[in-house]
Amino acid sequence: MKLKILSIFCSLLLGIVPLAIAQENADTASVDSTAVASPAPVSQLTAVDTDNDHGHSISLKWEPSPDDGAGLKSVIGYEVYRAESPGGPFVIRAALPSGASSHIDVGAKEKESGDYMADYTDYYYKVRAITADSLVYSDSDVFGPVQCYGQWFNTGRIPVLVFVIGFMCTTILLIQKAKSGAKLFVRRLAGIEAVDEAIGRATEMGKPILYVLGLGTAADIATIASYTILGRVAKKVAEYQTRLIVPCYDPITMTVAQETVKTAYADAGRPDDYNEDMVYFVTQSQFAYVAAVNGTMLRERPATNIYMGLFYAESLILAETGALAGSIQISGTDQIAQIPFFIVACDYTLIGEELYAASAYLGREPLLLGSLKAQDYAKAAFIVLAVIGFLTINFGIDWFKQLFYISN
Amino acid sequence: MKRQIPLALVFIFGIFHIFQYFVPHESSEWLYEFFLKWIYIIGIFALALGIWSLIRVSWDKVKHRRPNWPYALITLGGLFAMIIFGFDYFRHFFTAEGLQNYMFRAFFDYILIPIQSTMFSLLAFFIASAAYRAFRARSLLATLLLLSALIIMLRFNPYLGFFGDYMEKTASWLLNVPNLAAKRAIIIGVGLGMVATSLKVMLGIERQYLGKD
Amino acid sequence: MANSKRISAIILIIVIATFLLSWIIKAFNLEGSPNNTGLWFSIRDAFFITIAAFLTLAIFSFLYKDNPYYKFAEHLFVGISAAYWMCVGFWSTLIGNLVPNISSSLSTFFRVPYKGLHFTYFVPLILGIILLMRLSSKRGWISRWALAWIVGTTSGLNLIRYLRTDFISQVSNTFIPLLVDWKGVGPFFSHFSLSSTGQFAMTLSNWVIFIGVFCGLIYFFFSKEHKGIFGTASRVGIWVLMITFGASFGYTVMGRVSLLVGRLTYLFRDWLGLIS
Amino acid sequence: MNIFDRMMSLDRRWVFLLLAVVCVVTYVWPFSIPIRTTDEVENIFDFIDTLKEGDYIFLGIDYDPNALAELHPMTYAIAEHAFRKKLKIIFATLSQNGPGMADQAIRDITDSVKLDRTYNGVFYPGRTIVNGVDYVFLGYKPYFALVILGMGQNFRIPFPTDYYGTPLDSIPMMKGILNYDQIKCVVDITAGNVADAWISYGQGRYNFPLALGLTGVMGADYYPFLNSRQIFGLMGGLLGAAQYEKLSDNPGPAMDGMRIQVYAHIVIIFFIIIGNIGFLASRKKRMGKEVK
Repeated sequence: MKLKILSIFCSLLLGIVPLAIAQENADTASVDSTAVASPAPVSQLTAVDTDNDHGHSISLKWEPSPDDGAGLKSVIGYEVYRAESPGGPFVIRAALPSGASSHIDVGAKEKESGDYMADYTDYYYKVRAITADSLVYSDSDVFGPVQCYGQWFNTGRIPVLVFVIGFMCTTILLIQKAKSGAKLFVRRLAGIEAVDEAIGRATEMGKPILYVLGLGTAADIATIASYTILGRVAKKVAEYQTRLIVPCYDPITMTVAQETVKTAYADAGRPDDYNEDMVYFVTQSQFAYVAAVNGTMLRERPATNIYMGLFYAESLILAETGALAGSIQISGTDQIAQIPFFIVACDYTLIGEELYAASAYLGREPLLLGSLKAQDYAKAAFIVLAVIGFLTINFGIDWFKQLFYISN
Repeated sequence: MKRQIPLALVFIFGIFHIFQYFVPHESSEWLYEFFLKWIYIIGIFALALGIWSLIRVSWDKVKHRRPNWPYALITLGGLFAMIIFGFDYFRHFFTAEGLQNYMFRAFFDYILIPIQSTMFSLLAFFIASAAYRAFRARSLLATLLLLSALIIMLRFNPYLGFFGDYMEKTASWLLNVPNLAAKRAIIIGVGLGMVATSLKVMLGIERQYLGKD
Repeated sequence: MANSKRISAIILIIVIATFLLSWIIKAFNLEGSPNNTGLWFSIRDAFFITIAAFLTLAIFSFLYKDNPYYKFAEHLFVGISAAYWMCVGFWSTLIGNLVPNISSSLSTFFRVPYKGLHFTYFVPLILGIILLMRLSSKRGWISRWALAWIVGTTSGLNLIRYLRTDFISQVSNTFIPLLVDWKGVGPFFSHFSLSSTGQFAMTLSNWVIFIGVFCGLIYFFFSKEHKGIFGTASRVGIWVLMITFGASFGYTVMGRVSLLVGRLTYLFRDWLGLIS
Repeated sequence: MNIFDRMMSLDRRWVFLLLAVVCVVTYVWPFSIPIRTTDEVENIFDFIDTLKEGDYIFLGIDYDPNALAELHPMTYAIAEHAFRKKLKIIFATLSQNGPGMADQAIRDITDSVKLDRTYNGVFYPGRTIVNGVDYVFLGYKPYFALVILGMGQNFRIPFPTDYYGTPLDSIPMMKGILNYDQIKCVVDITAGNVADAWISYGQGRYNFPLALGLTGVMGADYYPFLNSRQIFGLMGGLLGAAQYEKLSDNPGPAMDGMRIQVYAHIVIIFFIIIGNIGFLASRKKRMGKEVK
């Protein structure tokens, strides 16, 4: 405490002296604008370990110099210095514009790095108020020692945890409910209903069905949702004994798709009709893949093209070529930028979330329907929260919005 | 055994990554980074599977003299030429090594890049034909689609006189306001769909991708 | 039939002749250019520039119809791009990332700095080999372990990521004032104007955003029949979606035309040299 | 098949053909199209046009090669206009990958000013632009907020020397030029958040006239600053650049780009209209038949 008072006193003293000198020299300063009097230093510098991180970082706070934006108006910025002992040597860590009153000093966590900042080690800090003249500045008192270390729980992410647990519990509860026989309604999805019809049409015409999984890898959820639809399509195709073509962009996606189609053929009771070459790899280059699929569409003339998964700019090239080939086209993607092109060029399009609902709609299993219901509850929760949110905002209450604040 | 172990693995790794998110400590970060690095390494082995599939399908076409089989030879030729150039590490057929090989670079610059950007530029034509074909005032929804596209496309047209000014203002309002609303609604829906699907995968409800038996 | 074959043969000869001529002219042109480094180089560079032009036109010919030139370009593209990614993956990931951590002799062989033996790197190696077991019909099922690992990891990561960015963050983003204070000029009614960037328009816009998000979300309700008020809201939702889709379609046209201009520049400037 | 049916089901290759022809023609044939100019761009042009010979302006080339296609035309148009008016320009870049590109752009501009030209009916004889006399290029320094603040005190603080290593004190045109006080205006052309720093740290603190050149996507976000008079002008994307080229009667890449864009858009709109006329007419006919 004594130390603190002393330091405030010192800083005040340090602040007043240059101020007085500056007042005297005010006239000369205006003549030669490069000569600036020493500004008052920053005060109340504190440093603590940065919360909710992996360590190797310290947060600093201070009161800006009285000459920053007021007084002499000579401070153009601050420099943060760090040392491993109170006497130095001090190393510059950051340069900040005027008005700054805090800084997070982040070091590297790799020992080999030149910027390495060790956990559980004493550090000392000072902040320098700088002026336009690099020789005129003033330092704050040294603060320290302070140590950094990693945390085991990120309290800033509690809102996420609440939502994760909430969503999981709702889903599991609803699945239980669905299992126990409660009837769950699902609204019609025109795009999915068209699939069965399209397969029938392909059979009548004796033409194949082209299923495009898009550019997703096995790591993309849209692709995983697409597998379910592929499984369903493949099963129907096997029953009708139509031909299925699945060109793949990603090799892992290809292996998974092979597994899916093989299973579907086995389910349909025709495991021998399955052929490894139905699902094949093309190339991992976006437009080469498109060129090849375009070629396939014009040469094989599939009766139906189904695009489900992740698509980028190629969506329109594929869909327009497919329309040219005269195929019925059904598409679904969660890529917002591509939905308009599918809507325009395809006969049926699953918009965004409808792609995810499709698997539940197809399966009609209680397990899947239960989770679909949970999604709806979450949307309802969103609407309720948004209404409360804007009521509070319009009445000037801020704490409700703060509840949703997630730090990094 | 064939099915239970993979499902258990999916669950364990899924839960691990959820917990990892809440633990900022270094040890958890270390594991997380390793998992991400591993995926790339496994991806390379998968790519070998992919290339194998490509070779097999192309070779099949040639062997059985399927329609367009000579073109499959071009694919195989390009593939092997590029692999030879790309792996030219010890022999120095040309001026540099590995990915720096002159022919490898030249194939990239003068074959891959031009075809790629031309394929991409086909979009200019397809966007026109799609607009012609689909923008018809068939129904209320189609008309809305048509009108808003027209307003946006006319936003900088210089031949509209004072009318153009209104077009521009309406266009920027459309892009900033209803656009934001619709995108947010889609994003929330997609986000929930992804979360729910991830959960189903972890719980083993959605397991089409693992196959059967 | 024989006739059409003859026509395609004639076209082929014309195409070959044209591009041969272009190669020769280009080579002479490059010969005269200031940064020319010798006859062999100008012949070689002219060859590649001509090939690129040929492939560009071959892809464009697809717009007329599927034809042998497009098929040629397409198949070449597939083969070369597949090999390209494989070579890049081999050198950067396998040699650049895996080898330096598992074997010193292999590191010397491939001339990469050895980083010491890290047993953790054997895990992806083993999983990768497990994945290759697919090629065996008997042991194929083992490859699912590797798949399970990938799918499990990504589903865990995605669950958190999308819940946070696509849901929780969007909740608080939707908390917008429905009576806008405009840039410090005071509360709503003190500065009422109809200007497009003014307070009134801003307030109206906020209402549109709010109602748009609402109705859009209601459209995505699956477990409730869209009837009555609910149906009306869902219909408004799909209107807003359609307006947006039209707008993004129209907005994208400009960028796509720019791509075409890029290719025209290649053909007219870099290849034909018609425009400087 | 009557004309309306035909309008409705044209072979798409006609669409492709017309679009290709229009794009090639507008690309090769440099005719000029009318461009509607807006107040935001006119303000910038008028401001620079009314400056006196020997006045100083500051031009920030704060973008990197990624945004070159959209933003380079603005830099070219403004710099050439200023050089023709015999203004002196201080160039600087606050983008890490900017210096090489900016240096090249300055060379291109000084080359084109060597030619005789007539703009808006006024003849401008070609003249040689001399580095250090007509312009100075300060180069790049990191921490853009600090650089902007530092220049408010003295250009020599962040930039003791110019890009080529010459001390500012020994550059003729920098004699007596200390900070923004001696500069008539700052024009910042950027694709990033440097614009915010110019507004808050530069204009906010030192109160000089500031104009912005931004990418098309960013444009809309900065209109509020026009309303609050923090910036006196704003150019957005290719369209903004084309307006400036038109005002300075100096057609360049932006006008070329806009010419192609405008006509390509017109072709697409034309086909949409054709399709709809055909569709509506044939629907009317069909409905008429049903009634009978």
